Amino acid sequence: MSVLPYLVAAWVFLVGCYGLATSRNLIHAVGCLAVCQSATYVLLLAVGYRDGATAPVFSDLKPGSRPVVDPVVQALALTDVVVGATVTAVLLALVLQISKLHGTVDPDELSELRG
Amino acid sequence: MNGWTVAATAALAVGVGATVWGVATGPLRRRVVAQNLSTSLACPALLLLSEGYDRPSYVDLALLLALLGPVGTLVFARLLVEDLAADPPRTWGLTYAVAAFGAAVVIAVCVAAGPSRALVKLLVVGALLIGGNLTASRALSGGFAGSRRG
Amino acid sequence: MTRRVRLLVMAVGGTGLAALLVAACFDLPRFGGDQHPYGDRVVRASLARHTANTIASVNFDQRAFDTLGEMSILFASVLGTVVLLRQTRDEHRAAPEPEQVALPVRRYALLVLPVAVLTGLYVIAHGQLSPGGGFQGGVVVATALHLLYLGADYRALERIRPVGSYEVADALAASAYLVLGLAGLVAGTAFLADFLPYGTFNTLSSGGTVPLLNAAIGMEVACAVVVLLANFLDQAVEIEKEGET
Amino acid sequence: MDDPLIVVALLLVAGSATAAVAVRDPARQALVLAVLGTVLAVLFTVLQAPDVALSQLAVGSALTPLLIMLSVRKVRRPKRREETER
Repeated sequence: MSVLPYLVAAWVFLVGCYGLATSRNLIHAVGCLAVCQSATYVLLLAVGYRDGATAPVFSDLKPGSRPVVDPVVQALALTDVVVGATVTAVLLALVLQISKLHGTVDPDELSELRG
Repeated sequence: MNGWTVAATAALAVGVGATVWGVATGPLRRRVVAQNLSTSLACPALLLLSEGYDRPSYVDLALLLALLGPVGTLVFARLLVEDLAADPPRTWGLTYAVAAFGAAVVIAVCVAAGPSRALVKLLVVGALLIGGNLTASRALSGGFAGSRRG
Repeated sequence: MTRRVRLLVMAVGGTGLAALLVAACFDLPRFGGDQHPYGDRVVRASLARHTANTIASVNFDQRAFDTLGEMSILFASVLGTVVLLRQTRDEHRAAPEPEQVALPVRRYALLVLPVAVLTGLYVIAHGQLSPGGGFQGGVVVATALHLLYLGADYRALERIRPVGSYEVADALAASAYLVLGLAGLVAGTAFLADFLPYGTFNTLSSGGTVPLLNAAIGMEVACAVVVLLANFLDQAVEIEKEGET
Repeated sequence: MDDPLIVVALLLVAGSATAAVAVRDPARQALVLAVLGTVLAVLFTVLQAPDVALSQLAVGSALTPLLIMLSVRKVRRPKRREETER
């Protein structure tokens, strides 16, 4: 039972990869990549969790009064959430360019065009 | 686990679980309503969690969701206007039920907080939550006239 | 590579990866375990530097160099999007027709816009105390501005959003982060070191350079998101290929 | 691992992630991604990471759906013109 969070992270990652490989629309593929990204956040935060602990934010908490979870993994995930969104934007911009140049966003049609 | 977290678990399992099902299946008009209700159900759940964990600073999460959840729904209402105009959603009963649930949670959390500065923040969250939920539902069922583009 | 070959390769690779991942899951530290050596040290260091929000202390003090890297990814991706989505020679701009918005929706958008911008600024300003910070608050401020497009009109948004000045502000914020880092060198410590006095615990000015770096990141993220969305909105609403009406 | 709250949040994330991949139309996928963002934020709160949850809320509830929907509109538009010409 204690491996459920890790298994969920693995499942989310694999399901995102499956979507990427079978996608018929590049915008859908970018969405699947966003799903893959979220798997990493789940894994990171699951590694940092501690039973019965609370967040290491001491604005409304006396330091040392309660156990706290690991802040390092949270800092890693926090910046990546926002940066990941801008990377998604770059990928969508690429998709728009492809759609302008070739008139399609289906990866299979695109590889046929190349010959 | 205390009473607050039990209530949050129930709201998540029943309410948000149902909206995940609703957004993944069915016609578009059901999906947009499910997306709107998912934020209006998750926001009270976050308030309950803040009270259950005894961390007043977690209220910021509910505040942000009450602000940005309806904005997300407005995105869909605006950019899917042609599809929605042909087949507008009519689920005001469900919307009012969820708004009533949100109001009940806000009142309960306010009573627990007592008169203080935190109370003002909670009331702001409540007003934004209910106002946003109702406005977003209005936007979905014909809030945009649907010109060719814009 | 045909579709069938691709799916076959994916099935073989995916099965192998799944087996490895599941095996790894059972070897990871137990979920909810009590062993967090780095976390405990970070919390102690953060309290010693009078920063109430440990995560802000990690981001903007103890691992500030890491955040510099993240910020450059952000900057690079904005640059990439602007280059990819620029207006090409065979495209022209067409003024979009105004959208008719129902009155309650318009009123809601105009009422919530200032509240949302204020909340975003609050989230940035309280970054070193309560949950929040430049990354989150910046996105909120930028999203809030686009309520004008959603609830009112695209032209109303264009009036308050001169994209050029947001691009300049984006670059300024990125260099402000670097300058603050170099100031640490000038002050005789290390690059991006916390050289200012730490202040009183749990007040807005506590944490030395943390609030300043936090504000720089907030400005950077807000401007970056505004520029990104401006380019996408231009493409979706205004720019058309020659010949299209 | 005896907290039912964590189990419920994890299962919701797994379910909505699967749905986000299974829904093939990008506009409808954006709706599922918005819900996935909200559910992830709840999971992060339950895992005691309010900062990450705030980040996820800010990005997932409005920004990502807006980017995807604008791309969908841009990609669809030329096709619509061909249909009307036919």
